[in-house]
Amino acid sequence: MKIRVKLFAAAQETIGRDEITVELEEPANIAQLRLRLSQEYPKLAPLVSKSMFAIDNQYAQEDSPLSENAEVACIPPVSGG
Amino acid sequence: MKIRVKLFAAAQETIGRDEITVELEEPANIAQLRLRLSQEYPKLAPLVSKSMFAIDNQYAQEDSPLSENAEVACIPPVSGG
Amino acid sequence: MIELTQSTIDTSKILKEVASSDAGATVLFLGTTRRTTDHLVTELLTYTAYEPMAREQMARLEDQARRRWPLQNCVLVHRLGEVAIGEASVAVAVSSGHRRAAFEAASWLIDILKETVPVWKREHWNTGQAAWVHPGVERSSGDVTP
Amino acid sequence: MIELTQSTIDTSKILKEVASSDAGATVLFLGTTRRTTDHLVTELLTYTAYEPMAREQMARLEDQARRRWPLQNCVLVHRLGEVAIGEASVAVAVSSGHRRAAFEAASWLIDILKETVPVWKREHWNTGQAAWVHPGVERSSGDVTP
Repeated sequence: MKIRVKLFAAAQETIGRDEITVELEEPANIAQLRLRLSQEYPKLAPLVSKSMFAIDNQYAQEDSPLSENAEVACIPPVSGG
Repeated sequence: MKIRVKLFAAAQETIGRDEITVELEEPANIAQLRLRLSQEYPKLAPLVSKSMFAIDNQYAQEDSPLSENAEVACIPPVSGG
Repeated sequence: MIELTQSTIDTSKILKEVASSDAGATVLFLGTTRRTTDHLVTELLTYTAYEPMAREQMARLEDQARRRWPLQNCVLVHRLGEVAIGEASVAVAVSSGHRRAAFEAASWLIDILKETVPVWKREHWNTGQAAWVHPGVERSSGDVTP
Repeated sequence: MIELTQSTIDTSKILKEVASSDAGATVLFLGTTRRTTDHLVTELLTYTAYEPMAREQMARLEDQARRRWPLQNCVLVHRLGEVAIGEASVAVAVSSGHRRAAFEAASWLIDILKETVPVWKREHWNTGQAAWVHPGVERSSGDVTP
């Protein structure tokens, strides 16, 4: 399945796009997405290893399952405030 | 010596004056003033027993010495804020 | 800054006063008297102070807070005279490079201000009666005035 | 109330929003970025957010705070876009019948907001360079843009 992943801040700047699409075999979870992103985008690997992921506007766990319709986002360490 | 004592809030209202004068034998301290006030103004006794006293704008201790020139005030429990 | 004022507390002015480009955190506390205390409905408050001592005591508390926490600025304001229910009677504002310090200092300042600054509140109830508030002192009927 | 805004944080509006005649205590926290971070001089900040999630997360934090403390009102505001040094980038305001609850809730809210709300700061230095701030991630030279 195709998973579109929103990118923000340094992740967006590194790749030059605000969204990337990766192909994952079903069933897939956040841990597998994290691995795939690091392999396909080596420049993103250091940031991805420290990032959280969100599914449908909520923080997800490593074993949270992914589906094609879900809105998935890579959340690098936040710095609001 | 004559000690003038400033009164505030319920103490002032009870006596109807913002200052009273008591005569104390030298040397005298706050404990002796407290006792004299309660004897001379029985209506003030319940409040005086719960009050602090100040000498020259600072809280005084029971054994703080009094002098005629000092500004002395009876500070009933405060309720600011 | 220490202030005893007959006017409404101006929070914009206070926040401008504590602002500092070296301060990462500003904490403002506003104390308001609630409409209901016990079973009586309070309609209005009047505050009185032993003014010279209140100012000196507030300045001492500011000094103590500055020695204890790394503060940039500190403002303590208390209203005197009539204060409507819902309006702030007291304001404490501090700024610091560290938010933990700002929270701790503001919290400590309002606690110790309420315990030690010679200011007294008079409650005016919807019954038309009024009385001074002296925590820990039992109110006798003579203390309630029509 | 939850707000993400491009405009200056309006503290008077926020304090009006949290005011309540049942609340004895109001605590407002303002977070400002200091001029100096490490050895670089920061001249300007820009903030970006994953806006829908930031709003939802802020609302979840408000809910959690209301379950944990007896709050009357709660306002969380974060600025986005350009923020000058010395201007507030974030505001937390709560009102409660009890000042301890108001201090604890405001302190908890700013801590958890800074940890979990998807907002990112970009520092623009006096060298003309700029970089995103990601705590715990080592900055590579490629992350600093001219």
